Amino acid sequence: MIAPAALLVLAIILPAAGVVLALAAGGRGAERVAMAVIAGGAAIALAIAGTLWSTGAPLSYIIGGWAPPLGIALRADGLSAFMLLTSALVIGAIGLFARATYVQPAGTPERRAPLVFWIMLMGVWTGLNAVWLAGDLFSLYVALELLTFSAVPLVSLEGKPETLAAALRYMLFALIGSILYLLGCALLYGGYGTLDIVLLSRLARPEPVVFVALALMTAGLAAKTALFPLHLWLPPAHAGAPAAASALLSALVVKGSFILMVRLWFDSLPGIAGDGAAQFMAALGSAAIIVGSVLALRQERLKLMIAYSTVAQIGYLFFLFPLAGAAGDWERLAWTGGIMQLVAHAVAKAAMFMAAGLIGEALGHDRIAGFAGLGRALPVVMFAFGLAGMSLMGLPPSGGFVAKAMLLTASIGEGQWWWAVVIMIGGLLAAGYMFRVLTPALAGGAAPVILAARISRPRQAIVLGLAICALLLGLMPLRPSALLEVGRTTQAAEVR
Amino acid sequence: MTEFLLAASVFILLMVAVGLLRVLRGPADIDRMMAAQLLGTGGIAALLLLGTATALPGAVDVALTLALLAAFAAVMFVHSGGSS
Amino acid sequence: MSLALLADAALVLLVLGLAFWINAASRAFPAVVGYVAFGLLLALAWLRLSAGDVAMTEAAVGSGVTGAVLIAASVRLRSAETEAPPPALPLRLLALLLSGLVTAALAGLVLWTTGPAPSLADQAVQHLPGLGMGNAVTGVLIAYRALDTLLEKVVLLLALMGIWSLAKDRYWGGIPGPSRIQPTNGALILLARLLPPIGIVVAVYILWVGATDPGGAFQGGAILAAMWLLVMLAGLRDAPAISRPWVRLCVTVGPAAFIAVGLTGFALPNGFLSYPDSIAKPLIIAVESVLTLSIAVILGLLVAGPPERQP
Amino acid sequence: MTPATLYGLCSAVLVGAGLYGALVNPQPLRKILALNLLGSGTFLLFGVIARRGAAAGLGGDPVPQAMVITGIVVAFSATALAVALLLRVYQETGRTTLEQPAPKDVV
Repeated sequence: MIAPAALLVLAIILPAAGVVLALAAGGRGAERVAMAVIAGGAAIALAIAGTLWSTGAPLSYIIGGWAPPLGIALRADGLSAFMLLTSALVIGAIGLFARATYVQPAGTPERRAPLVFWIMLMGVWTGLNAVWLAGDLFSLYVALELLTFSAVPLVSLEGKPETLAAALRYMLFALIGSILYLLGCALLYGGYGTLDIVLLSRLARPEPVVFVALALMTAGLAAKTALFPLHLWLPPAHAGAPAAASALLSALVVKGSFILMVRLWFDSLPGIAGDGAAQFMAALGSAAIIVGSVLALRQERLKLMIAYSTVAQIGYLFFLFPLAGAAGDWERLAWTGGIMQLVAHAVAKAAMFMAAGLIGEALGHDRIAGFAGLGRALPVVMFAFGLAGMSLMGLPPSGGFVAKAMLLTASIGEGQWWWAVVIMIGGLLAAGYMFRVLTPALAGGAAPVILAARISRPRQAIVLGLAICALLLGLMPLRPSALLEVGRTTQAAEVR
Repeated sequence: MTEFLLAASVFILLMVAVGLLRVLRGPADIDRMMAAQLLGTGGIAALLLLGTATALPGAVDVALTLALLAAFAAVMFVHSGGSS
Repeated sequence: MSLALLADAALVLLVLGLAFWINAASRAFPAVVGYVAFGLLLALAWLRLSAGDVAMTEAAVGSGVTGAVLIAASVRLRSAETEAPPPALPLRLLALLLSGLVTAALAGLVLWTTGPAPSLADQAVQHLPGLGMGNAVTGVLIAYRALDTLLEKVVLLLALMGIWSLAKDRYWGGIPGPSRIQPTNGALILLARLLPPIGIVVAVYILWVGATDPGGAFQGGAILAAMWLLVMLAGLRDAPAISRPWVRLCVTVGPAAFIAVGLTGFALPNGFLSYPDSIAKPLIIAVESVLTLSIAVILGLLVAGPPERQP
Repeated sequence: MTPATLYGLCSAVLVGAGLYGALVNPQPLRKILALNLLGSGTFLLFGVIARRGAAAGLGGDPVPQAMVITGIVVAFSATALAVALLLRVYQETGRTTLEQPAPKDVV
């Protein structure tokens, strides 16, 4: 019997060992290892979330018995549990979806794309789980780099010139981001002699060294999260990657750096940034929503449209900063709403990118102008696409609706009605770009659509299943989630 | 004795600075590379002097590493055919 | 001003002068040469900051192996180097303002915070005897913060995979480098025969003293990698095809051993990545030795680049 | 002025120079170089902090020093990957610069 806290180690080490094993095995072995890791990883995520749910207390594990500040602790709170479950669900779906693309036929020489894809999938997972669980800002830096190093090759997996350039631009952005983050780590260590999140939260005072560190780290993480106006790298990178990789990047990878920002603002340095800074972050988020949505409306290619929609949907997450900062009922609602937006977007966007991938495979192109009558030719895929779109628009019943409704209610409850206006405008714009795709596809064209390739039923089923998950998230009650509060209230009480 | 070693290291660093001008001015790439090598040698000398003067731990080992790796960079350059 | 401080000031001026040159040089190659020199002087600075382990890493990796990658790249790109227009003046001014602001903020913090900083040195030293170690930095890397070191090894593997992933499909499993190097340069061949035996001895020594003095797996591995690359560059040995089983074994054995030892810790009271007191030192040295091998092969292959021809 | 302060100022200027170069230089290879300067400045700041934390008979706090070693390794991997990407872009397009994204993609 493994102690529950040891599961935190396994959540990180299992995919890491998967990377090592897959490379050692090579060829067909890589996919087998990845499938085993997906099964094991899902079980670990469920076990951790289940433990938190039943005990209502956070978990922590001290590596090697070296307690912080000298050593490193792993910690799982409600947020970690949510993120572990989301990443297990999305990565599982992506893994099953990608089996058709990244096959290694028996008895043939090892192929490049499958080996790289499966290894990078596990690399992303290692990085993500490390971000969700690490309790130390420097370990989180290493986790961020794990994400970068596995995400960049996924962008350029197909080796086309434009995706190579997109990958390089992404890499350069990500590098500036991580160095700025590291610079902040140096300052914090210099100020307090520890980078442990809990210890820092007790020691940190509002003084110059903390302000500079927070500003540098936030700027660096914003570049990695593609927050407006640092979003320019995202659309070409996410649209150029193969469908399964786009799903992974848009659904999860950008969320890694965002959660790190949350850990920084809410857990490591609570109450340090003033209300002005929080309003500024949300203002950038608002700009991202408006600009991203308008640009999504103007795209002619489906994958670019979805990528710009990611820029917009990321914007909503930044409402967390002004709305969930303090302790109070509205703030707790905003906290659940913001994290739900993250989860709902991850699930819906993964489904949407995979649907777009199937559409592209079936048609041989992804130009929105050529979608007339697609609803009849690919009913399941278009249905899944529509369901995922509902979540992005925030229509009930969907995860996106629940999230946006909570954020909206909280912003009005806290007297910050201006964010409510932005949320509503964003919903309308999302409806605009979704219907631009759905209307011609459902209306039916003059001539029947000729499909270039057949799409297997299991792959359609995976996309539909994920889209239904995005819908089912909408069954969540419109109140603060108890699981999400695990470890949060106690910590806030400790600090205040 | 310490004072003398320190003075010597300052002197060598100044000489390195003069050599640096060659790195900056070229004109040919090979001039730059050779100047960088000279700089490597000077740097190792300064390191050993400083290390002895101020009893820095590991100075000799660092010098050893530098000597091996500086030679390697030069080889990389020669191999790259960059002698034009 | 004392003489030692004068030496420091001279060093700092040289470092900064080179940094500006690296930014300002009109072509890439001189900038890269400047960077190699910069790394070397930085190693000196690290030694002056009493960080021998870092100085060695900077010399081996920051200047040496990184320099090799950059020199090779700048030479390959030289023929196509064009004068790209810099961004518009307002953007340049904005960048200047931004970087000036960051510099001013950092400089202000450096000047205002005086006196001793909070430190973990006491705690780090206190537990060293239990590990059988004398070098606190090695203790941090391999014990106190071993998780970071372990994940960093995964980063290295992912970087290697990332570089390999840039191969064209038809060359997958093939040999890095555009063509086999012919052993024609006499001086180079001589050097490649003479230096590696010395280098290997030094690398093993650096690994061994890492337990008590500056040194360790990474520095030793970097030296080994440089020696291997030297043999390849002289044309004495070709780079290996990346599909070779021994290549896959060498790059994965270190991280795998580290993970395996970490997992056996679950059987001990302190759990994952803890070492039993009685055999801590031999166990750590064993892990470090295998890691050194993996690091050497990974670094060498990172410099060699993606496969560009069939095996 | 102590040596640590001197090197601290040096690191501040290095960070500024690296940041400026990374933002302004249009050539990716030069951006990579500038990022290495930025990284070196950051590492040096860790070194200065370590030096100020000298205690227990050590010349510096070993924890930030170890972090720098990890950082240097990661920075090297990043340089190698970015350079390999750049060389491949050059192979495919014959260009050593990143063209701006197509006009329709930007505001």
